[in-house]
Amino acid sequence: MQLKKKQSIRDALAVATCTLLSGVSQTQATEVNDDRWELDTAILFYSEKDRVEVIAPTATAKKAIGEDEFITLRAVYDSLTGASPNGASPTNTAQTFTSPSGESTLTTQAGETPMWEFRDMRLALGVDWERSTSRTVRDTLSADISKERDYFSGALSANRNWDLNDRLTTISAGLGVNYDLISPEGGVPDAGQTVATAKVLGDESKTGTSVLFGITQVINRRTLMQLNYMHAESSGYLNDPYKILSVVDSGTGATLQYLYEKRPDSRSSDVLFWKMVYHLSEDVLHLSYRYFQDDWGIKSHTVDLAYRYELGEKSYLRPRVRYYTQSGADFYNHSFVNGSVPTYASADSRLAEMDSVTLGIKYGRKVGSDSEFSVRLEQMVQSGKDHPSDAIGFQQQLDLYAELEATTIQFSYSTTF
Amino acid sequence: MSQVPINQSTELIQADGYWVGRFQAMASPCEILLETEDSALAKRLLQIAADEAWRIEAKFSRYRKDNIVHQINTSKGKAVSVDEETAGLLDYAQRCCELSEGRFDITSGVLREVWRFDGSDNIPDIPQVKQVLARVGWDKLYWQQPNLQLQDGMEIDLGGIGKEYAVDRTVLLLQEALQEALQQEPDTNFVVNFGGDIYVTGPRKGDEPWVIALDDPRASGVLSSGQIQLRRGGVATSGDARRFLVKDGVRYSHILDPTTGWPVADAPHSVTVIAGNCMEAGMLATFAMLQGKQAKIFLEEQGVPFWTI
Amino acid sequence: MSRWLSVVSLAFIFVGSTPLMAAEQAPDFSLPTDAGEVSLASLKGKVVYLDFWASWCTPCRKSFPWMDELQKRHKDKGLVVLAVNLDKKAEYIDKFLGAMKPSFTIAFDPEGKVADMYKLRGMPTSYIIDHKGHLRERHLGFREKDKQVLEEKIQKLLNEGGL
Amino acid sequence: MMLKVAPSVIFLALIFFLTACSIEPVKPWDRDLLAEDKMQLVPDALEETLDAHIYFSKESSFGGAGIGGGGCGCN
Repeated sequence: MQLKKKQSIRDALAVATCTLLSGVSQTQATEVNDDRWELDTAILFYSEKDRVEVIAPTATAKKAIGEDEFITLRAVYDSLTGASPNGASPTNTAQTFTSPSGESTLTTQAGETPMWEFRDMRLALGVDWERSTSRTVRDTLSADISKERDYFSGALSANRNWDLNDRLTTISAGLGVNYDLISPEGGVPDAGQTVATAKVLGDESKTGTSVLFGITQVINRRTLMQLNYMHAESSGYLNDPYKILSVVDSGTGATLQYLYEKRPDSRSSDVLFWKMVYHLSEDVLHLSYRYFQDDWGIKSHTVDLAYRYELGEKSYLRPRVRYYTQSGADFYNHSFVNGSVPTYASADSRLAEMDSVTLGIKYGRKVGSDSEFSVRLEQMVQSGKDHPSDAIGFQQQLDLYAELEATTIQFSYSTTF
Repeated sequence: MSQVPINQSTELIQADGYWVGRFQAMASPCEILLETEDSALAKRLLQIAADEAWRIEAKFSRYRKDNIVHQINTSKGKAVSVDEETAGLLDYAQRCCELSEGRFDITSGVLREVWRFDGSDNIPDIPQVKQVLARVGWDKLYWQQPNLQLQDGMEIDLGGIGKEYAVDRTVLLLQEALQEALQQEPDTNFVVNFGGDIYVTGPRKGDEPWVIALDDPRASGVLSSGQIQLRRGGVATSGDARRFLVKDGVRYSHILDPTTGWPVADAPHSVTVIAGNCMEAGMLATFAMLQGKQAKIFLEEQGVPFWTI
Repeated sequence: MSRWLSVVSLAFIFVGSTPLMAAEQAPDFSLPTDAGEVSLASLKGKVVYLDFWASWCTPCRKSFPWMDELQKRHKDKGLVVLAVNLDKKAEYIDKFLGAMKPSFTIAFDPEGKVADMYKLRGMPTSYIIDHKGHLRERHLGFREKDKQVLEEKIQKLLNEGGL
Repeated sequence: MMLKVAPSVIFLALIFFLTACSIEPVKPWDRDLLAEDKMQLVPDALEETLDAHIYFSKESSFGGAGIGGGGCGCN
């Protein structure tokens, strides 16, 4: 017993004695920690008009594993069926394609957007470990894997939040890495080569790194604001192995051959994200804006506005509107003129200049003391340049951007047990 | 604590304005002093006190073969699941071990295998002590409520806490019973004294202190004339002047330091402490003994009234 | 050989360092409770554990069972646990307390006037006030490991007040 | 490249710092509204994850709200 410690021994003994005599032991008292699971479950139905349908049941479970220490387990299962554009341009004649696996052929009628038909499923699992190392520092480590028949993705990330300024300001820093492996049935085609004769390579991979810095500030009693900056780098095989493009005649616009798309093997992106949450008398407004740009020439703006309207004590309605607009990638075109196909070329409509509008409504209701049920319905319309000025010959009469209309219905149930 | 069957009889006598109830438990004369006119109440409280003392003796004595301590001490390295009361005492013992930096340790009892304090000159040799010391130490056992797992050959002994615990527990039970009987906050104060471990709940009527003669047979006469005037609090004594060894003119006290396996040098013969309650007083007295020469300094720092012999 | 020291002379041996200056007087206040007004001045002679809480603050909620135990354990020794609620709407408090009947006193400060006086920097914050009405400890937050530390500090002040 | 970013950055920085000027220190006991679930930056993490997945597979932009999460073969 060192001299300095001695003074407190009497107090410590008195407390221990008191604890013993009151019949509540110390070890028992520490186990009072809430060890219940917080469970969030949902089933999502996503349906595109004439295209993909997805059913995705999902669950997240969170539990305290110590004081100020939590573990979260996440699982999503996707079941996808339907068709998606393969990148080839519509023409004035029927087109016939051999499916990527070489098993079947597909015929697209004149004027129609060529599609691959597919069926796939995906299982994604994730775990978060969240821990407060002090009253003002909170760390989160996450690991995620996702597996499809022809694709594997693994990701790790670490994030730290610091509360400053009597907890009115929080700054955060995060680092994430990911590794993806692409292994289509029959191998990855040699990018940029003629579809009919392209070499088939083995599996391909890509890696990515991203960093994020953020600041969250309490503006006043009713307003919270966040500003994030993210930088992401990815490199490796960044192509979609199933996307092809049409090489057309410079005079007539007739398709001469199909090439596999070829994107650069690196991509660098910067994102600015701003979000505000505002508390009206009861209702809450969420507004966010995101600016994105990368070295492929894509710039985009996203505005998301949601208003949670309280319907009394137990339920709410939340209408939402999201507007998204992007410029096309430098190497995108609906089709490419024979003899002047650039080194990098893609006709993937997701790299095209386009706008997207989502309108949605959500209804939520508390059930019992700690459960909530909600349902949301959203409609998304994506549209691009269907009659671009560089259309050649009969292309001018065709719809060169296939509009996308998608409906989402989601049922959610959250509870604690 | 005694191997002799417990003599379960009590006697109640009226003294100067209060009742004295007496019985025998934990190898000691036990008494309660109650300031009430009500003889039926006094009788009932005496029974409660005696029952509690006997219960605790039966449950935690290491000399019995039908209790939890025996079960633990004969577990041969297997985990034993213990009840809540035992768990509370084990937590307490753990905390005391921490606070004393390992000097108070309920597993130190096996050291008696080599140390016999019979006034003789039988000092064990160093290898003997080392051998036994391998089976001593709270850090060698596993304790996570409700499971206690000792290594084979280890033993626990709650004797260093038991009597004081019995006093404080009895006080609680008597207070409850009084509250029930009087249907209000009891203003009837009393004294529980189990063989010199004492708790006084409050002053006598007219704010008079209780006068307690410290009739301690262990204290070689010096304290027998001592009187304590106490209004509230716990008193406990640690030490026994008759248990020691002498060799080559060196007197070895019976207070063993479980971190070394050897007696604490220059420990007082006996330490008596007054504190908030009996367990506190008892533990402070024990800690002081374990400090050896530093006992007085330690107690002065703790800011408690004490005396040493 | 033996020594008999008085309680009074020993009381001065306690010079335990405390983060707050021992001479600082706790600001007095008077707040409503379910059983009438309570003022800090009226608690002189007691050790007061003054806690500021709100129903929406998670660590505050976690401290409730402990404060209940604390009050029960040290009531006889002169401890008063006074929990000042800072909710703006009474309905939340009722919802939170529900069937719970804490053994300590809950006072209401919906406008945070007393909280302001005590310059709270976070929730929960607790203060330990000695029997002379001096602020002796300030504690921010509530974690499991705080229980023992706080209780030992309280015990120390209870000891100062005499056995 | 920085020049190209400039208009948006300036716009955001303006919003942020203009509002930052009007920051009122909110006393600890006045943070009742901010403590509500619906006032969290991400009130429904599951919905956010599902949305991020959908838009990632249909658009060329990603990220911003946070770090982490796995990829998929959908883009």
